[in-house]
Amino acid sequence: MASRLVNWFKFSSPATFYPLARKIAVVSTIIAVVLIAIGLYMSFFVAPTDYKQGEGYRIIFVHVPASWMSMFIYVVMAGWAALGLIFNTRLSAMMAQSLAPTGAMFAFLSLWTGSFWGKPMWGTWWVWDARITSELILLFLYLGYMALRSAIDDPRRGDRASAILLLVGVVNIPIIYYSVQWWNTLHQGSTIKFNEESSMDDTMLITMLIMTFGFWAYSIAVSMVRVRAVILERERSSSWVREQLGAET
Amino acid sequence: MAEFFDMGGYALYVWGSFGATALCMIAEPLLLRGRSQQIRRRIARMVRLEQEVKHEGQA
Amino acid sequence: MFEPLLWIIRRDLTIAMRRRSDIFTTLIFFVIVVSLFPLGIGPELETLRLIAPGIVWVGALLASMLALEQIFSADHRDGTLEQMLLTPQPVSILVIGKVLAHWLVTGLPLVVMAPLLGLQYDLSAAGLGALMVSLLLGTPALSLIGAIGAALTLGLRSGGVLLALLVLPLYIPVLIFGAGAVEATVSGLGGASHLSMLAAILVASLVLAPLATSAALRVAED
Amino acid sequence: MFEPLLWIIRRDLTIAMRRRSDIFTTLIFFVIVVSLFPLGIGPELETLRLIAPGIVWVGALLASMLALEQIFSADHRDGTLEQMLLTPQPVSILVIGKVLAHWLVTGLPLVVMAPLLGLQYDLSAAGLGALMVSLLLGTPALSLIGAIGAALTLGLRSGGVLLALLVLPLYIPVLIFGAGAVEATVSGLGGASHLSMLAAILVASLVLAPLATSAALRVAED
Amino acid sequence: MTDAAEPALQIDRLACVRGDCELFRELSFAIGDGELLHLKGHNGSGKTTLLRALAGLLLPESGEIRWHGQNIRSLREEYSRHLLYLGHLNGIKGDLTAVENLRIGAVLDGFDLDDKRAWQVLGDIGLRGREDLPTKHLSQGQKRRVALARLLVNSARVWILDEPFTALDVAAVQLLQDVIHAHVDGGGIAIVTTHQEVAMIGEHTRTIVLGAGHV
Amino acid sequence: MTDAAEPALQIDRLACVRGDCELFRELSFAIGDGELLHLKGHNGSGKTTLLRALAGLLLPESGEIRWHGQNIRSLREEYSRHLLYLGHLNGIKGDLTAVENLRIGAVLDGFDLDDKRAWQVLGDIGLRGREDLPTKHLSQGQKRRVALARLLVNSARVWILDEPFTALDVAAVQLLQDVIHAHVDGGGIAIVTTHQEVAMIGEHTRTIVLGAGHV
Ligand code: HEM
Ligand SMILES: Nc1ncnc2c1ncn2[C@@H]1O[C@H](COP(=O)(O)OP(=O)(O)OP(=O)(O)O)[C@@H](O)[C@H]1O
Ligand SMILES: Nc1ncnc2c1ncn2[C@@H]1O[C@H](COP(=O)(O)OP(=O)(O)OP(=O)(O)O)[C@@H](O)[C@H]1O
Ligand SMILES: [Mg+2]
Ligand SMILES: [Mg+2]
Repeated sequence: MASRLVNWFKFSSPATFYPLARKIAVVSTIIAVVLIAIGLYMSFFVAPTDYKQGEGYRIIFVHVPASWMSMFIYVVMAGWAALGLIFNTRLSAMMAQSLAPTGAMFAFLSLWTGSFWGKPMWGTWWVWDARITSELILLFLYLGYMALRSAIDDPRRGDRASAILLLVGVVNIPIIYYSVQWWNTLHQGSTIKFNEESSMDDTMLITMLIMTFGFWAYSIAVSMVRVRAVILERERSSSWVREQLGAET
Repeated sequence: MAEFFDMGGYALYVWGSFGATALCMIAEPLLLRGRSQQIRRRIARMVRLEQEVKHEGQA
Repeated sequence: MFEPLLWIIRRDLTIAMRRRSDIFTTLIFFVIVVSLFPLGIGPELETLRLIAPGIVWVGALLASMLALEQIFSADHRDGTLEQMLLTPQPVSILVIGKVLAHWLVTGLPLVVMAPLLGLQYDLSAAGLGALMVSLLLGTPALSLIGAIGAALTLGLRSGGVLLALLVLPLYIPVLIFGAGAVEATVSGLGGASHLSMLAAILVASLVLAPLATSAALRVAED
Repeated sequence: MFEPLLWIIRRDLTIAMRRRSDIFTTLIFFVIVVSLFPLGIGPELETLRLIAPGIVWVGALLASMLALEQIFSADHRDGTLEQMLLTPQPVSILVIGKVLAHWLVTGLPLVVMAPLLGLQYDLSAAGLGALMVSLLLGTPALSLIGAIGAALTLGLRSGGVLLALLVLPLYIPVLIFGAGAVEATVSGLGGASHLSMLAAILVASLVLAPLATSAALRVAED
Repeated sequence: MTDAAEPALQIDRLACVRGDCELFRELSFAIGDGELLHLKGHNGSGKTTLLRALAGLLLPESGEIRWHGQNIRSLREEYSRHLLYLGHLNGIKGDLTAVENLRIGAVLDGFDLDDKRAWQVLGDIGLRGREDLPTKHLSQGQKRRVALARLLVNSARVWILDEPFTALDVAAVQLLQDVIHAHVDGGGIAIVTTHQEVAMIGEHTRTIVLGAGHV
Repeated sequence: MTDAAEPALQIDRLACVRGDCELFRELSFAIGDGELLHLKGHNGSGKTTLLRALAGLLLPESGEIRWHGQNIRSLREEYSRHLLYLGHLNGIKGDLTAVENLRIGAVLDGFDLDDKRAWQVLGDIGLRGREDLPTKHLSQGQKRRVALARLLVNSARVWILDEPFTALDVAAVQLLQDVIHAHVDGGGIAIVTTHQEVAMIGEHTRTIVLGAGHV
């Protein structure tokens, strides 16, 4: 037990994690490319045309994975933040930091693709629907996290301050979600609702899952590359970085 | 082919969505690569400068 | 435990009394912002009545947020904050005291002033009552939540806007239930359920926010 | 006379590019504030369409005001402001340069972003166009007027709220004509007269505000 | 509590980083009851940083600080109870009077101080006649005295004083020295930095020099 | 312009007040071309205040400052053209590189400075290799050098230098002294304060002591 703990803490050192991150990045890039290629093929050529929405529904194959990823990444970041605060490991904060831009990007993509779906389906680019509004707020939370990070010059202070923000945010997400839902249902009798009962075709579901896993692998790959950059920048005065760069150039 | 790209009249919406997603997911790694190269260059330069200073000090 | 709390409140109220202008600035900001909207939207009373709860609530929210920028900064600058972190009192108690004093000075005047502004928007008497009660429950929650943001941005360069960015998304549930209570009352549905949600949020933030704030203060004094 | 102007603009833009997050903070604040109102008011598109011009304009006004807090403060702190007062260039020219750069960094993004927010409120295409044009004319005027307030409150303790108090009353004409232009366009009356008033205000503040600002800066550096 | 032979405050392989630069590392020492530690070092060598770490205000990069064998991070308020820290900032409110400042400080430190005693202590420290002016109207040295008045009413075991002699005139410097020595002779611990040439040498004075590469 | 016999800069019964306290009054003196004025006085005696008044940044309580017979308040930019002021603050932007800082300063001061010359001057002043780092990454003394580089490219007649030697090491202090003396020998005017023991004594050095109650 004790030895396993020690083992884990070994990888929490940036110096040992740096080369490992590269390996993970390579493997997950390959997985991401393969899965997304399969997913794209299936979403255009295998999945059948929807009898109600025609071809327009194919947006779902990017919309839903992007939505899921955006929410999932925030929770993962909060997990890293909690680890960092409890064990005072630098690497956790770096991991959270390098996931943030990707998470924000997926939140944005969810809104973007949703709008491009809403226009043909509902005739408007935007409605103040509960789910959409809470996704927008999630995007704001990401942006707030990134802004706070970049406003603090001392990286260690930045780590801890932004970890607190993440944890506060993650406590708030369910509250926000339910409040928005309630706000909406009380006001609105007749606006369009997602048609949740529409039984989803199996191929559609599988395609969506493949795309989701593809996005997942993509996120891991990108965050690993980014964490390497962050490690380099933050550890620039340590001897191992200098040796590393001396060896590379 | 044209029919495929027409997407049953939903071309703008479908390609707008997939296009934006593709754009973001291609741009992000590229930007990231630029940034990490920049960081590498800067650190390498810092190291070089420090060594110069050291040499000057010895000379 | 209660004595330090009372002393902190007393201390901050004394200081506020000795520099009264700070109190009025927040109140006047609130009045100006709320009065700006009829200028932007036009004077039709039906429209105004429709949007009054939202506007007054957003105005109160912005005013309370801007005032929060100052809650810890003076203490940070003159070193009393670091002394507070070093007392044997739990820091959350001190935070609660400071937030409460701050609310009495900047939040309570908003609550008292709001009905007057509601009149400008032709709200009914029931609506005005609901507005006051919802603000009375909501603004302390805003202060508590905002204190987290104020502590996180303590001493940073782009303080004001950054604070807004961090805090406004977290304010949203309060806004929804607060404005919702007034609207429900005006439309005859009764705002009780909204108000009880507001009360729940207040209690939750009274428990959780001081913890987060004191953690953030420790980081800021690092 | 033009060379120093261009260099000041270039300088401030370079600095802004090197700390990009500051730009986004203002923009995001704008987006958040404008998105708050539907949460307070309710999601019915008909109501929202009605109040959209006012809301977007008040949002732009608040964002621009908060951003202005920073326009001179960094230069004040590192001593470059006093150096500028000591150059043989007329100070108003330097002020114009700084305000212009500040507007390019914080105002122009608002103009570009506004149509997207207008879409959230379901504004018509003509309304979106009028919104952009009115903001394009109005936000530089806001920046010029706000710079006076920023210079007056430079280095003061309760800067943020005080600045708001000084500046908001002066912003009112801009708000009225700006939001009015959009409304008139949406209701089919045509916003040309409003827009020409906005242009007049812009020209007047371009002439007068830099003078007032430079006088205020001299006082601040005293 | 624990073994009496063990020194009260133990610093174990401490390292602190500010911005990019590592100020010190592998710093270990211990201070027992009745000892005075004089911390020296050039500007920017990390004295303030070390003192703030010892007070628990600053999280060190690595290493531990132990009070009677327990890490101060886990003790928290339990440790603060025994501590009096006086930093570069005076920690007094300019809008409150000297008496109000002193009394509020006392309440927060967990003991009671009546008005009479507060007036008396402030008189002793040379502020007679200025006890109930808002402290923002006092001169630099008088403000420092208000802050130092805490030393006379507090019963904390560990005093951490960062440049306590700044802005003080000769008489006040002498007074403060006496107070510190009395505290140490009474079994207290004092950790002090100063750039001034002040006789900090007593029976139990130890000196640590930072930034010179050794302890 | 005016009578050549008249000293270039005349200070006539100047009085300055900061907050509640009058720093000096009825201060009169004059400085002619080729003179170096060394301003002395204890902390808070009003040296910085006087220099800022001479630079036209601060409006004196009463009295006049005349440049070739005309009040500097009415000359304004016309006077600034002949002036170079370096205060406690460096007046450089941390986000710009040393070269950018120097060139922008030059443009605003009304003359052109090409890239090559800027690099050369910065090299001369001891910043070789750091010319295009954002200055926020420089050390305190290096930042001061960037600010001082202005002295080497500027053609202003009057130099007002408030504690120019702070944060400089021995070599830089020597260099700066030489630059100041060369300026004065070339017919310029220099007004300098410093607490450091620096040989400011040249042929045409005069000393004024503030706060001692006399000039
Ligand atoms: C502006 C427009 C839209 C936005 C911002 C948006 C946003 C979102 C978000 C945030 C989710 C994830 C929610 C969750 O998984 O619980 C989601 C899921 C989904 N969206 Fe959208 N959406 C938009 C339009 C649409 C439209 C027009 C449709 C269909 C007609 C649609 C169908 C779906 C479906 C089926 C899911 C998956 C739901 C689930 O599995 O729980 N969305 N959308
Ligand atoms: N908040 C901070 N962020 C980054 N660097 C800092 C910070 N505070 C201090 N430093 C740096 O840490 C170093 C040590 O500072 P510290 O205040 O501990 O020095 P000191 O020994 O107390 O000096 P002095 O004798 O001048 O008080 C300095 O080089 C300083 O520039
Ligand atoms: N903005 C201000 N408001 C009020 N008082 C001020 C202000 N600036 C300076 N003072 C006071 O004016 C006096 C003179 O200050 P000044 O900066 O001119 O002194 P100095 O001679 O330059 O001192 P030093 O040698 O420390 O630089 C000081 O007592 C100071 O407290
Ligand atoms: Mg120190
Ligand atoms: Mg001075």
